[in-house]
Amino acid sequence: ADEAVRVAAVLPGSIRDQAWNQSAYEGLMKAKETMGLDVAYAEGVAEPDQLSAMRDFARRGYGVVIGHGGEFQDPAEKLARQFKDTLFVVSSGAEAGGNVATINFDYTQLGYVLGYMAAKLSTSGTIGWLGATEIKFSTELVDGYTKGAEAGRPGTRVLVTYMGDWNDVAKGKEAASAQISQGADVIFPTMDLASNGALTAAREAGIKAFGIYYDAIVDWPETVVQSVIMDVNAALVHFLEDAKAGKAGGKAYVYGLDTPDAARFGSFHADVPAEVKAEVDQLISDLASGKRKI
Amino acid sequence: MPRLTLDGIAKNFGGVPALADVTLDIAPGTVHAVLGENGAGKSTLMNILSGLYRPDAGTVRLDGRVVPPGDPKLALDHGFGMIHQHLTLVDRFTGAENIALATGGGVGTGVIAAAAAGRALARDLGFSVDLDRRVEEMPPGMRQRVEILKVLVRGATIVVLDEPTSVLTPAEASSLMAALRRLAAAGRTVLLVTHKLAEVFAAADAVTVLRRGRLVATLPIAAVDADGLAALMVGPGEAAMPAPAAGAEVMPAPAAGHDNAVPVLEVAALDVDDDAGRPAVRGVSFRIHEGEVLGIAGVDGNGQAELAEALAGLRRPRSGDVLVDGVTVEPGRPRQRLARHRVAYVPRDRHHAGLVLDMDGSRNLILRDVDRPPVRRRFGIIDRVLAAARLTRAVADFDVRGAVNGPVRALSGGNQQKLVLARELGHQPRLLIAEQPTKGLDVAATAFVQRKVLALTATGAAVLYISTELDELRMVADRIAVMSGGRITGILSRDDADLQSLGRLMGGIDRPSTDDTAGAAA
Amino acid sequence: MSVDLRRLAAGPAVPVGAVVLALAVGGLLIAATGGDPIDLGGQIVDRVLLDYWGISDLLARMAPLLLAGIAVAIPLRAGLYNVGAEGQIYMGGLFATVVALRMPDDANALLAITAATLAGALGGALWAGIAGVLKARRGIDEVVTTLLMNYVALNLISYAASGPLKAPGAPYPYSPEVPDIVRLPLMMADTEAHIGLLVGLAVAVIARIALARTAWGFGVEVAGKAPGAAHYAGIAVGRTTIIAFALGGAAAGLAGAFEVIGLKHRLFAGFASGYGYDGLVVAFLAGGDPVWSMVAAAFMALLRTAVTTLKSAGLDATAVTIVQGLIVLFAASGLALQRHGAFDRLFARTRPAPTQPPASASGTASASGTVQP
Amino acid sequence: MIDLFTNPTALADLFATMLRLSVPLVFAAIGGVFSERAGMVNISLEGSMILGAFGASWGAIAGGSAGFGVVAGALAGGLLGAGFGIATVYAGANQIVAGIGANLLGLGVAAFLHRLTATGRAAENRVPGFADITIPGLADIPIVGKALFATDPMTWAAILAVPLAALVLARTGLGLRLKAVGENPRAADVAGLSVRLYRLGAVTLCGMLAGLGGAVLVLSQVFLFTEGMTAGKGFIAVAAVILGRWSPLGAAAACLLFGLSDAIQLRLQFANTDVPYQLFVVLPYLAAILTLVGLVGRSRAPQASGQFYRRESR
Ligand SMILES: Nc1ncnc2c1ncn2[C@@H]1O[C@H](COP(=O)(O)OP(=O)(O)OP(=O)(O)O)[C@@H](O)[C@H]1O
Ligand SMILES: Nc1ncnc2c1ncn2[C@@H]1O[C@H](COP(=O)(O)OP(=O)(O)OP(=O)(O)O)[C@@H](O)[C@H]1O
Ligand SMILES: [Mg+2]
Ligand SMILES: [Mg+2]
Repeated sequence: ADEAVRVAAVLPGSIRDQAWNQSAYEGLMKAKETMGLDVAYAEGVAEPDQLSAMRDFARRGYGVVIGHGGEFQDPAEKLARQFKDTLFVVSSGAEAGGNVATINFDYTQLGYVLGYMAAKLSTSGTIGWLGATEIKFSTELVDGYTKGAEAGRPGTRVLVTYMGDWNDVAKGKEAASAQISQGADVIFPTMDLASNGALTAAREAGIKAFGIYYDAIVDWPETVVQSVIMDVNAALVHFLEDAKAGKAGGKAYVYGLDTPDAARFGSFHADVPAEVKAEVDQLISDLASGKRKI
Repeated sequence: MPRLTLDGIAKNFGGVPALADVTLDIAPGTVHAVLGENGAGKSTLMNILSGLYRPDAGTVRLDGRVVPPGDPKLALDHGFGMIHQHLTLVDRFTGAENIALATGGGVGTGVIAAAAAGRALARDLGFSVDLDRRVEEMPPGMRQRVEILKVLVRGATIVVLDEPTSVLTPAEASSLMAALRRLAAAGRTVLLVTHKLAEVFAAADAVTVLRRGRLVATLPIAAVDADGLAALMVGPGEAAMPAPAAGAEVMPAPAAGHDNAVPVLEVAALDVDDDAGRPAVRGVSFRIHEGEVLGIAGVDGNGQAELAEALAGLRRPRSGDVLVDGVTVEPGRPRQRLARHRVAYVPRDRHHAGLVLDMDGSRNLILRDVDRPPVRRRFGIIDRVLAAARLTRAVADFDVRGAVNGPVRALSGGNQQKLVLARELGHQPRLLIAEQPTKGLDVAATAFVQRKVLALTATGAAVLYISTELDELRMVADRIAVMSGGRITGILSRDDADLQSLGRLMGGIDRPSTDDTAGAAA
Repeated sequence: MSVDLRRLAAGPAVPVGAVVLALAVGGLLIAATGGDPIDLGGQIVDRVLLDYWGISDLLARMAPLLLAGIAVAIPLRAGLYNVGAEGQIYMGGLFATVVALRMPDDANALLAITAATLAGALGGALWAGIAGVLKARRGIDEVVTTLLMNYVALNLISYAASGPLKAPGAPYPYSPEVPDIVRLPLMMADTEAHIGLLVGLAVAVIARIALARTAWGFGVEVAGKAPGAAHYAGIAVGRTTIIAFALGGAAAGLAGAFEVIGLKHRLFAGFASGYGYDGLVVAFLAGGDPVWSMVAAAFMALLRTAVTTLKSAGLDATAVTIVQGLIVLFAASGLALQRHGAFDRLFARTRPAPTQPPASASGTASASGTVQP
Repeated sequence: MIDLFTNPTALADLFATMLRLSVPLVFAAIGGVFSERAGMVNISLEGSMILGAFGASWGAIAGGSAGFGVVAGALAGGLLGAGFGIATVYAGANQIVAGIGANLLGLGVAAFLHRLTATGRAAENRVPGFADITIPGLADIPIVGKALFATDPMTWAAILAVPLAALVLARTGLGLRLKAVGENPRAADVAGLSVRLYRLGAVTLCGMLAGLGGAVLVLSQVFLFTEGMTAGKGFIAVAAVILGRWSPLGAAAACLLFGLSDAIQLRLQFANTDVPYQLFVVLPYLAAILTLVGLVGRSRAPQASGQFYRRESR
């Protein structure tokens, strides 16, 4: 197709949430720069308004309309029937087909690695995981994390907290503090802005933590020992290149360790013992090559 | 030079004039009475003086200097102090706190100082008040006394009183009048709004009469008599209502003793508690027969209110029986009282219980029977035509003035009371319980109500008439019971009810009772 | 003849003026951040008001807003603040879903829809009824109970959708889709504008008649305006409180049911977020009148739709939120100034002083005759 | 789990968490008490809190110390309170609607200004906040010592604010007059008080206190501002005002109840993984409702609560 691909995204939260939404926004902006795409977005769109926001973009001729979250699955399917020439994309979506594509990261796999590493790093034998609500993203992450911990050191106790809120920073801090007071010495917060609170708690208590979405060690040099990077930009680039070539369709795109530009790990903290580093690196490459299955 | 000059004062409410071109001089050191029918504009004028209302035109001058309008704070600073017709007390504050609010200033609350000053002044005035009690727990008379103390403690130099005595006992009222004279003698200026001509003659140096928002006359007290004032108030060409005394002639009082008469209300050994659960009515028994008016006298707060509420089905008695036409009135079921027993009730506080201030006149008139035919029609729809017709009749019968088609909040106090009376008297009740029914009514309306009450008895109805005014009771009641400390300390026939014997009974000194239940038992 | 300003002030001019003022401030803000307010305004007109889809969006949103407004308005008539329409909507959705999911595929559509709808109303009524009972029997402030129960309802739905009602194999906590037969018919083909709005309009009219014209409504009003007088007139204030709350909750429950069977076709957390709180705005802007709530709901639906449009036009969401807040504040203030007659007075002062009543000639001549400005 | 309530370290920890979760609420709720007692139903606490949080972050960064943050936070919150007051007290806007509008405005303005003044990376916007100050000796008291005596000045300010507010309301002329305005504005008016000024003052003070509540989050707890970081705490503070029966002590107790139940639920979750987490999340709300049900006696809002006062209406 000759026409420039026009891409629009509907984001459920703020483009400044330092997490889920911001990563999509930044990915989009990068795609605009690097691929010269015509992009648009609407942020902070509440549940009741999501369908019409997506439709608005579809009607205005955006060829690719992204709904950034599993909750967009239904609206995308409905709209896909009306706008046959538009490709609807659901991040964290459930079902692809027709002109609905889904983009997923292999949350289980990514969580597994961090659980494994946490168990190796923990001296207390207790580690923590914090999430906001029980959606696919969370359940898969925590599932992998728990399995990884068991693989890293059998018998590791995993404390799981659902806060019920993505952005309550103060509560995030207290939720993490509660885990720390129960003995957790490595935690993995997976909320949005609220993760900042959990990382603050970790920093104050001098324990270790994992970052998510970007290499968070730059912001938390004392605390973050590793980050799982879900590079929405790279994911989008993958996908959009297909789209540009007219190859993209209602496929389920899953990015895992085998697509390291999209899903990878960040920098190890200097304090991480070399043997742990080596084991984790080994695990990552085994998972990437498919040598090891979860 | 006059102390106070009103010059061309005019005030409209929603385009309807309440006052027009009122011009008046008031000399220092005098008590100046302001008279007029209900709705004549008296309260409006006083509210302008106190800065609460801003006049549409005209000025108020104090010693020749203009007092900026529409600012209560400035008015206070100029020495104005006003006792409002509808009290301006904080219900949940104690009396002392209310006084402290008015006196203000200082670091602490000033409640202790306020209480001391209030008590001292109350002693001077012969007022009995408990300043530590919360206003919401006070009987109406005590509230009124607090309102008066609040202003006088502040040391106002121009004291404005809007119907201050409507719920006071005669003794308190006359003591207040004497105090007003003393204030005048001390050089202060007093404006007194009242419907009681006796007070005017007792206390005033001069009198101003308002009629429908206009000033009709200002005269020295020596130049007028009661009939003259009444005529001025009503105006030429208007049929004057019969003089108060004529009321008694409408229905000659039944002979004392009711051997053959049928009792309408029988009360036996009634005990009622007040809101705080303290006994308020103790072992009260009496009967009222067909065509009879039983008056209840006494300083208020002696159980009258609780008695009335219990009889009206609004308050559950602790024990005892109430029978209307021989049928037991089930406690706590006001609907029964209205529909079955046909008991009408004029509550003492029209603002709290009598009216829905935010509803218009016609809706207030259907308050009692809105859920019954004929007001309630098919599918529960209200018959608005009927309601409107009721209003038209009430306005005509009771001479209600003001914007009756809007929220009754805007009506003058007297006109509000007329609406309550119109509703309660309009249903041919078997029993009427009336607490201070003529509170705030002008002379003519008072007479009219008293005539209505007596006309009611002609239909065989019984009336329980509660009032702090002995004169009024002696005019309407066949027998007068005195309540003191929750008991009926005695029941006198009208002819025996002189001030002395009533006073003794009010003091709680028991006397051989003429209680007819006792008689019946014999 | 000049325009009669007072007549205009008494009409819609003031609220409209307030909104225009808020938009002007918002426009400046947008211009300051590099947007083109005129163009955006044009887009709103084109894409919301003059557009099949825009109008359908408006109507789809108006339904829950109107019902939520009524949910607030009915208890308000009894002097009670229902801050819990949000939670009541959720409970309505939950009950409707439970019933809808049990409908056999060959059920009669009308019956099935009615059953799900009534279940929704019941859910809302029960949830609101709790606050009503606590208020009536224990004197517990209804603001706090209804507010807190919103959070409980929200989490209850979240639990239901991720637990007992979760669709088998669902990746996201949501219920299975409700069968086709319980889905509400649409007013406009291919859109979200379902017939729930018609039901809402009917409910508004009925509520208005019941409140303004019947003995029951009279009792509610007296209970709200003068509890003392209500007691005196034999109106059971407690029972009235409970019923008013339950009816309000039923209206909210309807909204929740319609969101499920008319729009989303399944239950999930936050499926109607914000409508309950917007219902407060609707009801209070309408002065508690269900019929005026229609206008207020249309206004709020327009606002919501415009907000989405502005966001998708690339406008910074924070600026949009500011404009939204200003509009709500200004509209409430403008309406209040109008109701309290402030504009009447303002204009009255600029006009010639009202003529004295004719009788004035006979009075004592006023010395000065000066008229206060 | 029994461990949680018997182990002194765990208890001390629970107590500290409770306190930290409560302190922001306490400031806002005391503000709410002042506002409500003056007859103003003020649900714009959330908006004032978030503006306060932003103001604190901006002020502390610009001024280079937490003290500037406190001042800027209070001013920012107070500004919104004053705006709400002008709309409701002078124009007569409905207090609920204006409160909702003010919340939107506060959330919008805080986020808008934050985007103008800060980058999207937490670490680059870290705020110089308060450090904990330890009082030797007292800090060693079991259970409560660490939380109360090894903490930051804002916690002490909150603890002091409660009796101070109670004292002002109960024992000063100012308190008496403020309450009069909320109970019977007509009575206050004829006593020469400016009902409008008192009400405007009350909601402005309320906004400032709520702003402080927001400032606590930034200056004492997480040391950064993020959009929407108050996450509904303003509404919980409103609930606390009513739950605490419009008194500072009661409201503070209600805040502690919210804090405590949240602190407990965050700990109960790990031990009971088979229980749906939503049950834990709603624990504070359920606790509040049950407390209300358990309390005896009716609570009464100030009589003129929510009512617009106009002098010439009767
Ligand atoms: N705030 C107000 N709003 C509307 N109308 C009012 C208001 N205040 C007074 N009025 C009207 O002005 C007129 C005069 O009322 P005002 O209260 O001055 O009478 P009054 O002489 O004191 O009567 P009363 O003896 O019954 O107390 C009445 O018709 C009343 O309805
Ligand atoms: N939300 C509102 N916004 C603007 N004006 C309103 C609003 N609500 C009511 N009004 C005005 O007040 C008038 C009276 O309203 P109301 O609802 O009492 O009508 P009504 O015709 O008296 O009906 P009913 O007699 O059944 O109560 C309306 O005609 C309208 O002009
Ligand atoms: Mg009067
Ligand atoms: Mg009407």
